[in-house]
Amino acid sequence: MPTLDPLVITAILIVGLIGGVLGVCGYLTLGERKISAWMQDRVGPNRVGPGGLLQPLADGGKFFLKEEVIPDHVDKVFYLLAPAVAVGTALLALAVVPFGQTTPQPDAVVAGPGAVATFEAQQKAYQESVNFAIAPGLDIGVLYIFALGSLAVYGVILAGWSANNKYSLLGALRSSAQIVSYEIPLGMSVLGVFLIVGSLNPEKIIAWQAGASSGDAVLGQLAASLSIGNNWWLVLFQPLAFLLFLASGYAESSRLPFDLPEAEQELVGGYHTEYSSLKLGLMLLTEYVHLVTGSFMVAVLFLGGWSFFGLEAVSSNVIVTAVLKLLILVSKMVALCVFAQFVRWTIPRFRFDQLMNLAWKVMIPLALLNLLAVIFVKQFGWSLLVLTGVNVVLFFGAGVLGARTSGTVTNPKRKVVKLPPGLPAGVTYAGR
Amino acid sequence: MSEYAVVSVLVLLLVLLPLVSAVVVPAFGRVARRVALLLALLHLGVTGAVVIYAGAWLTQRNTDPRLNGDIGSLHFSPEFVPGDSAGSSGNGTDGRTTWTVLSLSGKPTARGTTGPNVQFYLGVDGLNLWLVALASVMLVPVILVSWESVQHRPGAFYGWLFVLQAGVIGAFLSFDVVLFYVFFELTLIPSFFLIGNWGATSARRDAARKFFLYTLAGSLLTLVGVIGVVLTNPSEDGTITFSIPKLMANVQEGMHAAHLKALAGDGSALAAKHQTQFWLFLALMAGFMVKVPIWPFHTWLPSAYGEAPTGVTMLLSALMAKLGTFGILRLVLPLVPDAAIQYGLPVIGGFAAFGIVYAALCAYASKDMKLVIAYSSVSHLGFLVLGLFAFNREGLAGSALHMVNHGLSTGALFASLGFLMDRYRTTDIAKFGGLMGRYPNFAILFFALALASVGLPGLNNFVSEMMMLAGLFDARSPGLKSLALAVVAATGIFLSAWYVFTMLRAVFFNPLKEPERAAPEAPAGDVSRREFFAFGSLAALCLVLGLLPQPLLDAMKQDVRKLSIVGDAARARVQGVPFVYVDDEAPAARPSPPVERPQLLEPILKGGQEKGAGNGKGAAKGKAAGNGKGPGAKE
Amino acid sequence: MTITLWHFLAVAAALFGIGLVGFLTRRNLITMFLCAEMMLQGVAINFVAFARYHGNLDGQVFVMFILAVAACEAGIALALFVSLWRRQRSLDVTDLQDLRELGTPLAMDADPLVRPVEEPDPTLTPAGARPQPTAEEVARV
Amino acid sequence: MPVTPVQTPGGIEPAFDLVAYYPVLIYAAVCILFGLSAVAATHLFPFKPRKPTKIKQMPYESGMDPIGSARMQFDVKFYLIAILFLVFDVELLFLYPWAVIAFGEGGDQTWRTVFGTIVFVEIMVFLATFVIAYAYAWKKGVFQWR
Amino acid sequence: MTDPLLKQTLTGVFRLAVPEIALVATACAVFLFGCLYNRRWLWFTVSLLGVVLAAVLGGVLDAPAPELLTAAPLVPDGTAAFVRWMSLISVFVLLFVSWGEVDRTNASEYYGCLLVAGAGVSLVARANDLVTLFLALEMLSIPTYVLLYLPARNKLNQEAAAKYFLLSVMSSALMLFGFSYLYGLTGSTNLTVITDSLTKAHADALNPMALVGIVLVIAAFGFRITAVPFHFYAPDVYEGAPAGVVAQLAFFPKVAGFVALARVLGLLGADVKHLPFDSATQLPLLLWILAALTMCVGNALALLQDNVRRMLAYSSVAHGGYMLMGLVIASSLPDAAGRPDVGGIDAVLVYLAAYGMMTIGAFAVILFLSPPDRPVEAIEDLAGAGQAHPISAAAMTVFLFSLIGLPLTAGFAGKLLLFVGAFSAPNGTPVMRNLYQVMAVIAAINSAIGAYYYLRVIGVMYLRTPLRTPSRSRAVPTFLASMALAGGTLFFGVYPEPIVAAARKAAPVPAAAAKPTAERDAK
Repeated sequence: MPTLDPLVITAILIVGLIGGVLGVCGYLTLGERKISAWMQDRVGPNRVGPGGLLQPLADGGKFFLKEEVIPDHVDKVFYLLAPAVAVGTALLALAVVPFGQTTPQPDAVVAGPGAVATFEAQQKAYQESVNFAIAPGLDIGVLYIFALGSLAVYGVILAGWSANNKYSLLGALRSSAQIVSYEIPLGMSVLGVFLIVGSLNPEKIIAWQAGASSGDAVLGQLAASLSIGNNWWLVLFQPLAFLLFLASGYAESSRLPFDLPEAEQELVGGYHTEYSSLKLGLMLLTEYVHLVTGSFMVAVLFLGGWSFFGLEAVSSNVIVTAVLKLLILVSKMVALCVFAQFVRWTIPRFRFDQLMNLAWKVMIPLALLNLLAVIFVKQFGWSLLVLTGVNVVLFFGAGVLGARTSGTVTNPKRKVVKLPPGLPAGVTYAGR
Repeated sequence: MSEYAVVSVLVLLLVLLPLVSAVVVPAFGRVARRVALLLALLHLGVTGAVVIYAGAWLTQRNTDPRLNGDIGSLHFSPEFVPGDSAGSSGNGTDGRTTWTVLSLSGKPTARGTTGPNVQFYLGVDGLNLWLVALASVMLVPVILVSWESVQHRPGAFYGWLFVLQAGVIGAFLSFDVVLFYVFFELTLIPSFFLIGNWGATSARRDAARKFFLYTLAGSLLTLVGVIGVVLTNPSEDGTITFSIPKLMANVQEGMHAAHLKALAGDGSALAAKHQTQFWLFLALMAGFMVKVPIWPFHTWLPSAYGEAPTGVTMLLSALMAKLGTFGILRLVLPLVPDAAIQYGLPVIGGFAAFGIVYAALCAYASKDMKLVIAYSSVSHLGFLVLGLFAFNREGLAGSALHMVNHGLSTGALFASLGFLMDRYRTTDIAKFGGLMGRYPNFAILFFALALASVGLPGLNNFVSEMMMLAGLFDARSPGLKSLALAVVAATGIFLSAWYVFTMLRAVFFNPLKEPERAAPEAPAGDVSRREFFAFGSLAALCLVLGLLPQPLLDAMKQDVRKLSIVGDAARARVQGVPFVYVDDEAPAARPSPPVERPQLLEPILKGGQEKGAGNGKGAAKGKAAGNGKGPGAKE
Repeated sequence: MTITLWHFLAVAAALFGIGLVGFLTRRNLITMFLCAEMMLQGVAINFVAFARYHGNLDGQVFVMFILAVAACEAGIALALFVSLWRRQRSLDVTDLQDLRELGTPLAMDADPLVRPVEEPDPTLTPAGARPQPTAEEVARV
Repeated sequence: MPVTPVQTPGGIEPAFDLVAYYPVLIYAAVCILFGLSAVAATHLFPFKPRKPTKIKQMPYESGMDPIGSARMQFDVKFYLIAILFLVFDVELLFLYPWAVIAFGEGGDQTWRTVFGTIVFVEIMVFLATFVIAYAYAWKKGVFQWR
Repeated sequence: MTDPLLKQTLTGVFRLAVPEIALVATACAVFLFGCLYNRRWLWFTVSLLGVVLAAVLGGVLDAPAPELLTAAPLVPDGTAAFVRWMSLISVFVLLFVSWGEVDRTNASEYYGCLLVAGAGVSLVARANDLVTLFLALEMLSIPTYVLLYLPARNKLNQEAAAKYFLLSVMSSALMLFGFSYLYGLTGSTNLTVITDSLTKAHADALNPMALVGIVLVIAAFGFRITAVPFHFYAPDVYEGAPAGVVAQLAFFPKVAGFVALARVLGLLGADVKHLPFDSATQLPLLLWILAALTMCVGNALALLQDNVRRMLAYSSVAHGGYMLMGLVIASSLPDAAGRPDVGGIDAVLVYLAAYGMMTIGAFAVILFLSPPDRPVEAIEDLAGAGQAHPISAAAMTVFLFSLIGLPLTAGFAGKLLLFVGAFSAPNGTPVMRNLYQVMAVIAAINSAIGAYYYLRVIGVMYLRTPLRTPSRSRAVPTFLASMALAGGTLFFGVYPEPIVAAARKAAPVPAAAAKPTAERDAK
């Protein structure tokens, strides 16, 4: 492989990534509309291009060419800055996300005879490998993503505040409260993964799932008897964490059923009520970028990254392998995005108190219990399969407990009071 | 338990009894004054016992070969030290107490050595014995004088009086520098409340505060000085000590060593020590000068004396002022002797001499009898300070005696003013006249006391003033300076006669003139029995001490002698000449003891032929107590 | 350009200095608090740089604790400022002058802050009527 | 990229250098530029209609007259969330380094054998305090939404 | 890395902090269950039991000293033990004192915060590591912020809380910046290592970084001990904050500040080590100036006050100055010739104990005499207290006399030790020696100045008639606490030996080169 200047490689990766992500996002909008239409037994966009395939381009153009209204009452600097901040931070989070083949940086070499030679060999091998991430080898990879995910609040808050509109403000407040609340289950649920793998580096996490799981006798036996190779995606051991992470991810990117900040029906768009033209486009784009990032992270952390039951290793050709890995990972990502559309049309939007209760009263305790389980398993050297059982028990236990204490949606245990007449018939409110 | 041990317990009681009384008395409400009187008499009885036994013991000590010629033996030797287990065997030589209040060293100190411990170290020696007696004696007339005049919360009043007495007696008895300071400061609190709460006019609060702050400011500097003395005079092994006798010995030894070096040609150590002593002298004197008070620091006095109720004024003048002079005697002279020689007469003496004349003139100009007596007190105290800083045998003995005498006469004068206060609520000279005919008995008593204060021969002040004058004229401190001071002091006596007689004339001899009665129920007649006891007994004491001072002088002889030798040595050091022991106690009369320490110049011989003086003195004391309730005979 | 320890120290000192100056000069409580936090960040940079320089983790550990404590302080600050705002509708430190030395006059600004003028709320055109464009708008269209 | 190795008690590891972060910096510059330039471009693009009217520039509140300023008072709960987030997020901050170090395969294994139990107990205590704080907040009614 | 010493050190550390852990655990329990039951007496009792438990644990558990001092984050030296007892006792007393102003809605938080703050003080004295020190200080500060506005009833309370909070945060930042330079110079956060290596490595060439660092640290601790250029918040905060909290605020930060300063400067322990200062002049001189300024300014400004609490605030500033004398003495000890009898630190400890008794007591009396509707603010509000509340007034008098430093009160014992220390602080250069003596004289004059304003309060209490009808306060525990403190003040005034012996045991005078003194040479 020709050795390229690292800067050139970086430049290529950046251009490729931004272009790719923007493209994917564009077509995600189309996909969303198509899926929505399919679910509602409609046709969906079908005028621009064959089957509406050029619709995203048309949308982009329109965003650009529409009248730009900057209302009088806004805080101009922040109003203009907000979309830039939002989209900038959203994109920035992608810096460490692997979107294809990666090779983890080797561990420190244990001191001993020949250590220096081993070290040099490892370093050489590592430097020759190509990583499909803008900044590979960052030890704090996942932490970086979380950090930038938190920064996303700034875009929302700035937009909501500077718009000087009550809907915007409410949207921004809700949004920040929501993002901030779900940040905690997000971070806690994924702690189990780090404990199992022992690294925050996404490349190492993928590598662990693609072939490691060493040191676990039960798993080794199981893998041998099933002859599936050491291909243990973390979702197998952390199904509950996977669910929590996924849900938190949706909340972070304000996807339905967590889209209270926008809630078109109540807040007419929430924090971007007052935006128009491309600034609105950027705001919308931001959410899709978040979705993409989130999906990538789920794929990397729980679904084995670029590994797919050995499929990535069918060819010994370097380039073919790389392309395969890229395709596998991207298709996992796309699949997750599509899954998000299904979720959108399956689960109705939460009320705000339900939303917050879900985060603080359900997800955090569950994540904590899961974390405890992982700690005990690792501390006492039990098999990771124990975790699967624990997760399942926790999940159903929580469900049963929740049903017993507060009832189900159709059969709530809380007292439901009828408000005095004057309201539309049949409208009921949950009493406090 | 030997008699000695019993007396040492009594010495402890001397301090504790007033403290207990202070707690007990307020609880009695309206009958508090009777209880207070009883307790004061009880204390007087204890004091009488101590004084009789200790006086005899101390007089006995004069025959005891105590000074061995070692300059390090020039230190006070307290007797009857409470807590001194060695003393229970009866000899009580070292007088080392075992009651440590505050230890500054982690190392345990062997018995008999003085580690850096602050100790509860009380004791009796010739210098404080008579002052303690004075303090005990004075309280009875104070209570009697306040009998009618203090109607507002008398229990608390008497309680504070007892605290004040405890403080004063404690300071007199202390042989630990910090303990001395503690008692010294303790007197401030009762004085503050006594003046501030029971004072005459609405200016009492300011007077109380002024008094408190002045004396506190001074005495804090004294504390600094005390600590400086302690720390600059460690013993041979480097440990510091707070015990006055030990400290005194350390000072003498250290100074003597430096002196020998200076005589050998290396004067740097001595110069350094002199410089240190100068600062320490200033610091120490700061508190005492305020307390005495000496001229520029006397400004708190008129308001405090003027505002305080009569009884408290008595205590302030008779006892509190003595704390200052006693402090000079106990701390300044022995601990910074060279500075006392160098700066005592020229500087402090100068102030004092100026103060004598100044206060006399103030007294002359005062319109109020209370202030006349107050200023006369300042004037006499200046004399006392001069006598102290003469720093020779006559001066010291005279001063030590004068403390008692001045206390008696001034206290009695203030007490007799209480007579007028009870009746008229004023002591303004201009409002009185011709009282001779109105109150003849009172007039006689007052005359006697006034004359005693002036120093009429045959009355107590004469003796001590003459001795002090003799000290000032002494050949060992030659020069125009002390002569001039002596002349000024003599002038002071003359002036005192002048203003006292002026006052007497105005009050007693002109046509009868008296102000409004204070209250309809105020006593109208001549001296009542209570009042007669109050200042009649004091007048009697004045007379007795004027006629028979020798027992007092005998008891303090040994200590005065030590102190005067300290002074001689210091004088020699300042003048840069070798120190030669001048023993004027008939050296030829007794054989020389063997010379134990060849580096010292002369062995010292003891005098003290007077024996058996204790009996007469005891009798005098018993009479002085005025109640005849003598303690169990100790002899 | 190699980045040495001194570059980090300079940045840290600058942050610290800016924070200090800001703390001393600003009047808004929140700004002041944020300036104090900025000082803490300067300290954190110092620690991290030194940790790298010495090759041990002590400094990094210290930074974690600094962050934790800073978070606690921020929590308390937020609570305090909210309650302050509720009581006196202002976060201006110059309003906090009730406690001062006896007889000291209130510290006043030479040119006091101009409070923004409340503009009257705009109103929509009544339903049914056509909005009347202003002359300016007519000219523009 | 030549990387000088560092000898640590655990073995040899590559020296830290900022080079690994250069791509992030470049990328950050690109992202920020992207955002800013997009806003600037749409703002400055000349060929688009610009017809501001007074009503168009009012706050949009679903066709109603806006009442009062948007700088209004809002529920203190939002502050509480902010405070809680601070505390809990910092809690996570402490857990992350531990999670990486505690059971990872790299690094100094002897240290782990010696201090593993202590660390386990410590993290349990840490989580216990976390739970206490969580329970406190819950009992204080912080998680009650209206 | 399997050094057994290291293992012993790191595992043994927990035992060193068992009482503090007990305190914090109690606090956690109180916090947690406090939201379930709002019972003042219940949480009061539980907190008392917690303190007692901590005391028992501290007395019973014999924690081995760490083998490897250069790695130990905590050290169990004498000073630490002394301060631990001091903080436990003062928490115990403060629980009683604060009864008067805690209401049932926030009782558990109040008591919990108090316990945590006490644990913080205790840990400050124990800290042997910059991290631990910082955390312990924050453990003290953060509950204090909460306490300051927890019972906040009015605008002044809030203002006081805001002022204290902001300045405290800033001082923390200053301190941390200093710490970061100390760490940078030595590569360790361990105080033993820092003091050691700075002394040895940089003895000849003074690194300006160390200078900057230590000056910042001294400035930051100056905030806590209200040393003079950093004292300005004290009067405002003391005036505005609730009295019970002020009692804590006047004492805990001072203890923490002094002990921490001594620890960072390496003045604790039997062999004194130093930061790279010329200990003959520089460091003592710096502290000297600080001490003198603090005393003089504190006293001078206290004279002008009409508000009791402001007056006490300035008095606490002045007392900080007196205590700084102790540090001056201690910092000059490495050059000591011979072995002085007072080491400075022991004097500071004694003074701190005495100061704690008298200042907490004074605020307890003020709190007891302040019903919620008519708090005692101006000095005149105390007029006639001698008749209206004879016992409380007597206690207040004891405290004020002790603050003056009159004999037979604990304040005197403290001052005496400081004076003795100032005179015995030996130094090679005569200039410094004279300066020490000048310092003692300044302190003496300042005490006299201080007497003026304390006496004013006593005068108002006893020599004036009451301006208002006596109020009936029902805060019996507060009253009991003030009685106990007055008793303690008197007892330790009459017989200070126990506390002095304890302090000396806690901070033994460092052994210096036993040079014979000049006086001995002369002989």
